[in-house]
Order: sequence, then structure tokens, then C-alpha cells
Amino acid sequence: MSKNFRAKVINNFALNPRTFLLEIEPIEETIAPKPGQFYMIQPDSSYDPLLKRPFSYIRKSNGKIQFLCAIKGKGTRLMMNFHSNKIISMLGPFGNGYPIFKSNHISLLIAGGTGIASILSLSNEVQNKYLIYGARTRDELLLLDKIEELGDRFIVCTNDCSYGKKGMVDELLKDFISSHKDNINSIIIYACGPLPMLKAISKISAENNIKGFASLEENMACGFGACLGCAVKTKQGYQRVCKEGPVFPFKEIIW
Amino acid sequence: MSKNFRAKVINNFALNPRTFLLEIEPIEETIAPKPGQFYMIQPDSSYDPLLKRPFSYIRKSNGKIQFLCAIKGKGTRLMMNFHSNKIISMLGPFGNGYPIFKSNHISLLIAGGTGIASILSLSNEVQNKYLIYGARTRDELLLLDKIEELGDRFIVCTNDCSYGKKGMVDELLKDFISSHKDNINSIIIYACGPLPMLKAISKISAENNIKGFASLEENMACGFGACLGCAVKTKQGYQRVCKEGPVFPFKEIIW
Amino acid sequence: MNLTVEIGRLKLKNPVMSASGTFGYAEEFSDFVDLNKLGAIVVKGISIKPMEGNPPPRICETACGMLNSIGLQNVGLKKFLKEKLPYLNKLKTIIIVNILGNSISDYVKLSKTLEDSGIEAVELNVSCPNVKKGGISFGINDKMLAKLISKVRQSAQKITLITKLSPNVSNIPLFAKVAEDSGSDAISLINTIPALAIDIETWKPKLANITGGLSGPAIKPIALRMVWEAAETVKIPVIGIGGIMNAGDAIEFLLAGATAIQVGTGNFVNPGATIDILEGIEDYLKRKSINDIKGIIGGMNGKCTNNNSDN
Amino acid sequence: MNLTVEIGRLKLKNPVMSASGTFGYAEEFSDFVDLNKLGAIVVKGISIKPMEGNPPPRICETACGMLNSIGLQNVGLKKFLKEKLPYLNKLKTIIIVNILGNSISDYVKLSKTLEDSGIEAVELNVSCPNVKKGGISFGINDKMLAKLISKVRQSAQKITLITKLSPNVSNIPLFAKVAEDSGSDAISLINTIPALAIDIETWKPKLANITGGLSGPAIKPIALRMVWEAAETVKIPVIGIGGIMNAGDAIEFLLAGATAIQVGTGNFVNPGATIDILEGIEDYLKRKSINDIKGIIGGMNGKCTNNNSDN
Ligand SMILES: Cc1cc2nc3c(=O)[nH]c(=O)nc-3n(C[C@H](O)[C@H](O)[C@H](O)COP(=O)(O)OP(=O)(O)OC[C@H]3O[C@@H](n4cnc5c(N)ncnc54)[C@H](O)[C@@H]3O)c2cc1C
Ligand SMILES: Cc1cc2nc3c(=O)[nH]c(=O)nc-3n(C[C@H](O)[C@H](O)[C@H](O)COP(=O)(O)OP(=O)(O)OC[C@H]3O[C@@H](n4cnc5c(N)ncnc54)[C@H](O)[C@@H]3O)c2cc1C
Ligand SMILES: Cc1cc2nc3c(=O)[nH]c(=O)nc-3n(C[C@H](O)[C@H](O)[C@H](O)COP(=O)(O)O)c2cc1C
Ligand SMILES: Cc1cc2nc3c(=O)[nH]c(=O)nc-3n(C[C@H](O)[C@H](O)[C@H](O)COP(=O)(O)O)c2cc1C
Ligand code: FES
Ligand code: FES
Repeated sequence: MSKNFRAKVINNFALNPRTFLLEIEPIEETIAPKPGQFYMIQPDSSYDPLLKRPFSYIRKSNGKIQFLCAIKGKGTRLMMNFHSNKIISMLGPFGNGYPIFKSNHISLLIAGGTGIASILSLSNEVQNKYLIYGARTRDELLLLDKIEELGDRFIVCTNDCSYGKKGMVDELLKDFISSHKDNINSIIIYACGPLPMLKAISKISAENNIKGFASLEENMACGFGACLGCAVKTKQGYQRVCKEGPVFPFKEIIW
Repeated sequence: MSKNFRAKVINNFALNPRTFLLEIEPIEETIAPKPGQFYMIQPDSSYDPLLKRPFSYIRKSNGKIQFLCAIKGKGTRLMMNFHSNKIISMLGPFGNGYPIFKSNHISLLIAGGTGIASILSLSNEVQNKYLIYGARTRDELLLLDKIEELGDRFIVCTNDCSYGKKGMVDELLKDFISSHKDNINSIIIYACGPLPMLKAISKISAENNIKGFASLEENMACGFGACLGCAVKTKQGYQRVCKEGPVFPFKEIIW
Repeated sequence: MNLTVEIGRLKLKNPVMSASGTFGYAEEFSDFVDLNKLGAIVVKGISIKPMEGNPPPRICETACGMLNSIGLQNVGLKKFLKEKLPYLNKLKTIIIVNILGNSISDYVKLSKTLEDSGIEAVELNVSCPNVKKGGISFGINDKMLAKLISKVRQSAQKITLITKLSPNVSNIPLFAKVAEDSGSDAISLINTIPALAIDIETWKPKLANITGGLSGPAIKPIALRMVWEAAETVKIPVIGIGGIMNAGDAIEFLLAGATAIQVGTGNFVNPGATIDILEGIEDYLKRKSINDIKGIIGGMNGKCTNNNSDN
Repeated sequence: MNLTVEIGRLKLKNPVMSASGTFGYAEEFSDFVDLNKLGAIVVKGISIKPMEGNPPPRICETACGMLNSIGLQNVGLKKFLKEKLPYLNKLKTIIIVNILGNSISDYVKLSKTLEDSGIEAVELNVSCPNVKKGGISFGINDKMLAKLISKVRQSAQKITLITKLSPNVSNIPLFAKVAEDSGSDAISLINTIPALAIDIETWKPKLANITGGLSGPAIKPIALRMVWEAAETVKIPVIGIGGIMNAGDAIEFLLAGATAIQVGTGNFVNPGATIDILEGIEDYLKRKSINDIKGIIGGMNGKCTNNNSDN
């Protein structure tokens, strides 16, 4: 069982012009991932780009692992063109995923943009849950098919009003809190998305005394705690997103 | 009409495990090449590898250009995997090709290994010709179908005797000279292949007072005379393989 | 949109130049670019006598870069003036002649002769060994450099004097300041970085000269740091060089404080690089609604702390 | 096949080590490699007091390389001895502790304490600023470096002393000689090269610290040149570092004269790199029918000419 493995590309297709869904299958024995963990994927075998890229997995089933990847720069542009059967080099699973509590509580999952990938890995593992999912436009709301089974426990919004409610997830969070005043103490928030979104959610949580966790991103060289490159400021000093994170309690993060 | 152009890969297949035949079609208007000229081909759009690679063309027909490429290092390994329809970046045609003389003479074409590519570009353009072609083994004798039409004017040899005559091209050259003692003055040699072969041929030519030309190779950064990287020592000082060459008269080269 | 920049007395149409030794004598690029569109052309380094250069192999590739040991091959001053200058003079762009020598008097003679021949600017390549001082290059000794520049300045007073700094020093600000104080109108940096590659099959160095100069994308972050340090130190214009392949790279150098940039190795990979870069800069300024190139020069947020606590 | 090499009093199983700051405190790699197979492990630089390091972003990618400005974050000497050393002591390989300080007395105290704790070797990271001398790093001033090494040598006489040279100097042979003459048992080089990258959309440097150290394949040819220059100059062993990603790279350094090598950035890209390199070296020796690693050390054909006529 290795965290340094090769995998075969099974499927790779565009969901919109800026995002693709990548499915791979390890060709060596690997370790099972936990919700919120991530993998490092090598975009190319040359040294340009040099470093592997971190991606949260969406789910693992039948030995296959799925990723949702936004096209940002050099690495993701190369990954977008991964053809089926290509053998790629990967590391993982890494990081501390989302803490899952045995107690009787409501899990409020909040995703912004491609943050939905990490949130979906968790969604399968928790019971009494709600999911708030926001994106800029309809076009950027992805993987809805995988989510809609949640029915009315699934709340979706777009900034431009092109689908679901209009607005940002933090507004929906406020609404949610108002309508759950009674059992507010049993809510636990799990959030993944752009930094400003996480910041806003963390603030609202603090105001309402709700416990919550955010999955953070930072540039990474290694992904497994060796380079100290992925530090984020926390109340306990710098911590590594790849090792102590990527999931941190809201109240530990110094935003 | 540009010497800096993009081209589409039409065909690319292995002739043996170490050599492939690449056919491309420029998607911009280009300049017609002359026998012995070469093109620079970009192996990848990353900066690793950085430089384009020089390759002699075999022939141009119907707007398509063919290359015979031996797998040597990073660049050719990437080129081997060029799939059809891939758009690649190229420069050329460059260099002074083989000088073609109007006079009534015998063109003796001599190719070793992948040197056959450059020799074939010339073969189509000269009339009264013979072709000596050598390789280590049968497996490395390539493009025989394109040559065999020459009939008994085509002499082939392998070092290991697996096909044609046994031996090196320089031995065949000696035989050829012996059997053409009468019209030795009308022979002009054109040679392309490994350096030791060229050196041997040049020596034999000098001894027999036969005029000849060799196509040389040297590491290149630009291919069009700007970097001075491809210098070879000649009786006129350093000359550029890409500009004054790749074809030089035997008697100018300081081996 | 205003793309003009000033280097000494020169007024460049735009900040995009070719780097010495990578653009031949310009004619080699006439197939690929409209030479008249360039901000300036820096030609291959010229010495008083012709130099034949080093034996081959002279170049090899490295990760995201290349080594060269051309050995300063050039046609020499006389032949340059006679055979190359006429073509260059026909171009409607500024010609900068890169010069090199083994003694101060070499540089003095070269710059004076070029000034008298109507050349508007010289770039001093000071990475060459000073034969009188045991072969130590002018570019790594601040006192020798100061003397060299002052002497050249005294004798050629009208010509725009650009000193091309060697990257092979601990303290770029010191050398930048020396160049400014000794009378340079501008500095350009960086030249190639001495480097080595070995063939593990033959156990021979990949270059006949053993070492060569590293250039290309690999050195860009080093060059950018040095350009920034220099630009924070001196008031004269700084010309950024090193691994510039595309407009984005060029813009990084401008943001770091370069008034203009030179494209070197990029010309080999894409002979149209200079013009592509120029057009890319224009597109960028349009997109950012900036109508003067000066609006981005030195625009990086961040002060020089000379804080070496890397790792 | 004999792969053993000697560095000072140390006898290494083989010449493959990890480079400081890229291998954590070794435990991070236990998932990936059999740590006991390594020639030696160099751990992350330790200072007397814990250091919290620089604000993020701390790393970014460049062409065939990366920048880091970790800022020497480390747990400090006390915690290292208490929390990290027990794990390291259990390994059957040599542990080399990389140390750093802001004054000579820092280095003296660190090496003495480590010697007393049974550590066999220290590597002096001299790229850090000397606070008493206006923040100039020890590694770029030959006199300061000589003093630093001598003092450390005087106080810690048994420990194997490796000086890690800064690449940020004009004259590597000088610094190599200083290290040898002042009592170093070996030198290692190169450390990262100060560099900069800028985000052209935000106009901010890509690292919060503005500059960072460049490492990876991009710097290999520079490192190789410096290792060769050093190895031609001194008699003590030279440890080669810089852009070693695979066995071929490692062999280049050995041919250039390195007695051993360290793998840095390569560990991030392939956490199994050290072992892959070790196996690759063995395969190479087998293929070449060489049965002692010493048969390739310094094997490059070519003499140091200190001839700077690049370009
Ligand atoms: C724990 C974690 C999980 C992630 N999960 C996902 C996911 O599921 N889907 C998704 O689309 N993206 C995810 N990201 C972001 C993704 O890693 C970056 O978008 C990607 O690395 C960009 O690479 P590039 O080569 O296209 O961009 P470039 O800009 O060329 O990258 C240059 C360098 O910066 C790094 N980098 C750039 N942006 C980021 C970023 N946001 N986070 C970390 N490193 C970055 C790259 O890894 C690379 O080293 C995740 C990031 C982290 C840290
Ligand atoms: C004018 C000319 C015509 C050529 N025609 C052909 C041809 O028709 N078919 C063919 O198979 N090969 C030909 N070659 C050789 C071919 O260019 C090299 O084999 C190829 O560049 C190797 O690239 P690589 O990336 O696989 O090797 P690497 O070893 O990774 O290359 C590293 C660097 O060295 C250069 N290099 C390595 N070997 C050579 C060489 N022999 N000549 C020039 N540069 C070299 C590469 O271009 C590159 O810059 C020709 C060379 C020249 C100069
Ligand atoms: C093949 C070659 C030849 C060069 N010749 C010279 C020269 O004659 N004079 C000089 O000052 N610099 C010379 N240089 C250095 C370049 O002008 C430039 O400073 C360096 O290559 C870094 O820029 P780049 O990374 O864009 O190539 C040469 C560089 C190369 C690659
Ligand atoms: C993230 C990172 C942290 C480093 N930390 C240290 C350190 O603490 N002490 C030190 O001497 N060198 C440190 N280095 C330098 C490396 O040990 C090595 O000298 C350098 O990275 C060049 O080797 P490479 O190209 O193989 O990475 C660090 C390098 C990196 C990339
Ligand atoms: S990415 Fe290296 S420590 Fe986190
Ligand atoms: S390859 Fe550049 S001059 Fe010939």
C-alpha cells in the first residue's frame, strides 16, 4: 500500500469551458481516503511544470477516484488534456479530512465553486445534513446530479440569479440560521470554497456561536508535511494545510 | 510565406522501436524546401525541452512533409508520441542543401542510418545516380520501399550481414570506385550519416580525387544563423552548420 | 497608447529590444519580424579584432534553459563597420552595439570609434576577462568596473553608455551603483550565469569549453530579483534581461522596475518573440486600461529589504 | 559493489543524502522510503530558539524550479533534541543536523550542544544574515566565514563539520578554500539562489517575503559548475546539491568531483527520489562494470581553467 502511486486515467471530460471531471484508477494498491482529504496529481512528466497539484477527491468507488478540477494555469491546462488510459503519477491521500462526530447533530455543508468536490466527499458520510451550494452563474454550478437527491435539504444559489436563489452563500447561511433558531446548537458547519466566502461564513458562525470547519488552500510543494510551504496562520502559530489541515476549525484560523 | 509556422500532424508511426516516420502539413503558407535542407521541430509547448530540434525532410508532396526521426533523448521521445491532428510549431526550411550540378555526371548518394532521410530528399532531384545505403542491421534499414525502385543502382549493406552486402558503406564505396575506374572523374558523392562514416568516405574520396559533399550535424539553438552555436571547423574558419551548411564540400571540412 | 521609454539620450518607440548574441546582426531575423517595430536592437558583441570563438560543441540544452560557450565569436570592429553597419543603418530603429575587450583601452577604442561612426549607444559586456588583471572579469570587481566605465565615459561623451552587469556577484546593488556613479546612462542585466553540464556516458563536459553561460526561463527568477534590486538602488534606467519568453515575463520585469527589456534565448525558440511580446504588452495595457507604459514600470508592491532569510 | 564514501570521520553506506529543509525530520518520508537505506539524512535547519517562519505564500513554482521563503521555520534546539532526535536515533543511518544562527556564538552553542548529544555531524547553513554585521550573510564574506568556522571547530572538535556554501558569490574556489583552511571536514553546495517572481495580475510578488530561494532542475547547471570548481580546489570532500532529480543528475555531480550528493526539491516531486537515485546509481555502475563508487568520483575529463569566456 503506497501513497506514491501511478494511476490510469479512466475518464476526463469538460463540464464547462473552465472545469473538467477527472476519473482515475490507481494501478497500484493504495490507501482509502477520508472525506476532505486530497491527492497530489502530476500534470506532466517534464520538469515544467515541476510540482504536483493538490486536488480534493469527490468520491472513490469501485477503486476509481473522481476529481473536479478548475482550469487555472499551466498544470490544470495540461491535466485538462489527459486522455483515457494515460498513466499519471500521484501522491496521497493526504491531510486531515473533516472531523466526523458521532453525536446527534445537523451537518450543514457549504460549498462555493469547485469547493463542491471536497464537500461531496463528506456528504456521503454524514446523515442529518443540509447542503448550501453557490456559484457565480448557472454554468458554474457543477455536479448538480450528484446532489439533487438531497431534495429540499439542498439549497442552491447563484450571484447572478441564473439558477436557484439569488445571492451569496453567506446570505443563505443567515437565512438558514434564522429558520433553525431552535436547534442552532446542534448545527456543525463544514465549508469549502473561495477564501472570502470562508471568511464570511466563519464570521457569521462566530456571531451565532456555531461550531464549524473550513477546508483551506495554500500553495504546496510536497503535500505531506516536509517542505513547510503550505503554512497558514492559526492561533497555534503556523500550521501546515497539508498535514494539520486542510480542514481547520473556524475559530483557530487567523483570517 | 513564413519560415515560422504551425503544422498539423498527419501521420506518425514507428518503423522500428527506435525510429518513427512523421508526416506533417503546414497550416500556414510556407516556403518550398530544397534537397538537404532541414526544419526545426518543437517537441513540446513547455520549456522543458526548450529548444526546437533539427530534422532533414525526406520529401514534400501534396503540401505534406515527411521526416524520419531516430529516438535519441527527451525531444524525440516526446515527438514519437505526437498524435494525428496535433498542432506543432516549426521553423524552416533552413540551410544550404546539396549543390545540384547541371553537368553530365554520376551522383553517388551515400546514406548511413537515418542519414537516408536527407539523401532521399536529394534522390528525387538528380538523374544519373547510384545509392549506397548502410545500417547496422536489417531492422535499421528504413524506407527501403522508397528506394528499391532504383533497382541495381541501389546497393545496400548491413554490418551484421543480415541484409544486402556485409560491411560498412566505405567498403562498398571502394568497390564502387574500383568498378567505375573509367568514369571516376564524373562521380560526385553526396553523403549523410554518422560522423565516422562521413570521415571515412571523405578520406577515400580524397585519395581517389573525387569531389563530394557531406551533410553535417551539430547542436543547434536557433537553426537560422543567429546563435553561432552550430559551428564546425572548416578551412575558412568556423562555419555555421545551419547557414553555410549543413552540406559542406569534403575538402573544406577539418575533421 | 504611449509605449515610448527613454534610455539616456535615446528615445525608444517601445521597451522591447533584442539581447546581444541572440539576434545576430539583425538581418538573420528579417524573415521573421518587422525589425523597424522594435524598440532597439542590440547586436552581437564586437571586439577590436575578429574572434573565431570556441570549438564545438558550443551549446547544449538544460532544464528550461541552455548553455552556450560561443566564445565571443565576432567579425571584429572593422568588418562590422564595413559589412554589417550599412544594413543596420537602413533600419528605422535604434542600434545598440555590445562591445567587449580584454583591457580598458579596448573598450575605450571601441566606444570612441563607434561614437565617431554615428552609433548612438554601446552596451559594455563586462563579463570578459581582463587579461592585465590575471583574467578576472571586469564585471565582478567593483574598482575595475568603476575605472573601466569612467575611462569610456571620458572618451566617448555623447554616446549612450549602457553597462551590462554580470550576475556572478553577491551584491548587485553595489555594482549597479558603481555603474551609475561612474557615468553609465543605464544598466542592463543579467548576462548568462556560468554553468556546467556533463555527459554521463562519455564523462565529457557537454561543451568543449567545459563551462558555458546559462540562459533561458530557468534563470528568469534570478534575473528578476537582480533587476529589482538594481532598480531599487539606482536612478538611471535599468534594462531587464533573462529568460523573457513572452509578454507576461516582460511585464514582470517592467513591474520589478525595468524601463525596457531584452529578449535573448526566446528568439531561438520563437524567432517572432520580440514582436509577440510587444503586442502582448499592448494587449495587457489595454486590458488594464493603462495608456502609458510608464504606468507599470516599477509597479510591484513591495520594498527592497535585502533580507536574505530564504529557505 | 562498494558504495561507501567517507565524509570527515563519517563512513556513509552510500553517497545519497537528503538535503536540509526538504526532508522534514525524516519521519515525514517513512511512508515512502526505507530511511535506513540512505547514506545520510540532513534534517531541517535548527536554530537555538524556535523560529516561526515567514507569512504565506511561502512557495511558488517557476520554470523547472520553485522558490521558497519558508523563513527557516523550525522547532528550535531544545524541542529538536527532545521530540525529533529520539526518532532519528532509532534509524540506522547517519544523521546530519543543519544549523543556523545570527551570530558566531549561536553556531558555536548549537554545534557544541549537538556534539554533546551524540550527533555525529553538523552542516553549517551560512546563508543566514549575521545580525551583528548589519545582516550580511556569513556565506558571502570570506573573513566572517573563516572566523565562524574556526570558532565552531575550536569548540566542537569531534563532530564532523560540513560548511554549506552560498551560491551567491563570484568566487566559489575562494570560499571553498576558506572552509577547508578554517577546519571544515567537508563542504556542501549549493544552497538556493535568491530570486523573485511577480504576479502580473495583482502586481504583488508571488511570495509574501518578496524574494525566495530558487531550487530544482533550473539551478542544476549552476550548481554543477560550482561543485566542480570547489572540488578542483579543495582536498576535503565536496557534497553536491542542486536540482538532483534522478540518478543521471547525481552521477553528473559525482563525475564533477562530488563525494556525495543531496536531494532537495526532488523529494517533493517524487518522495521516493532518494532511493530511486541510489538504485539508479547501482544500475549505472553495474552497466559500466565499475565496482566502486570512487571509480566515478571526479571522473570528468577536463581541467578547471577558470576561463569565463562564455557567450
Ligand atoms: C487541499 C487542496 C485541495 C484542492 N482541491 C481542489 C479541487 O478539488 N478542485 C480544484 O479545481 N482545485 C482544487 N485546489 C486548487 C488547485 O490545487 C489549484 O487550482 C491548482 O494547483 C492550480 O494549478 P495550475 O497549474 O493550473 O495553476 P498555476 O497558477 O500554474 O500553478 C502554479 C503553482 O501554484 C499552485 N497553486 C495555484 N493555485 C493554487 C491553489 N488555489 N491552491 C493550492 N495551490 C495552488 C499550483 O499547485 C502550482 O504549484 C485545491 C487546493 C488545495 C490546497
Ligand atoms: C541539419 C540536421 C539534420 C538532422 N536530420 C535528422 C533526421 O532527418 N533524422 C534524425 O533522426 N535526426 C536528425 N538530426 C539529428 C536530430 O536533430 C537529433 O537526433 C535530435 O535533435 C535529438 O533530440 P533529442 O531531444 O531526442 O535528444 P537530446 O539528447 O535530449 O537533445 C538535447 C539537445 O541536443 C541536440 N542534439 C542532440 N543530438 C543532436 C544531433 N545529432 N544533431 C543536432 N542536435 C542534436 C538537440 O537538438 C537538443 O537541443 C539532424 C540534425 C541536424 C543538425
Ligand atoms: C548564444 C548566446 C550568445 C550571447 N552572446 C552575447 C554577447 O556577445 N554579448 C553579451 O553581452 N551577451 C551575450 N549573450 C547573453 C544575452 O545577451 C543575455 O544576457 C542572456 O542570454 C540572458 O538572457 P536570455 O535568458 O533571454 O537569453 C549571449 C547569450 C546567448 C544565449
Ligand atoms: C523548502 C525548502 C527548504 C529549505 N530549507 C533549508 C534549510 O533549512 N537549511 C539549508 O541549509 N537549506 C535549506 N534548503 C536548501 C536545500 O537544502 C538545497 O540546498 C537547495 O534546495 C538546492 O537543492 P535542490 O535543487 O535539490 O532543492 C531548503 C530548500 C527548500 C526547497
Ligand atoms: S505542502 Fe509541503 S508541508 Fe505542506
Ligand atoms: S543553430 Fe544558431 S547559428 Fe546555427
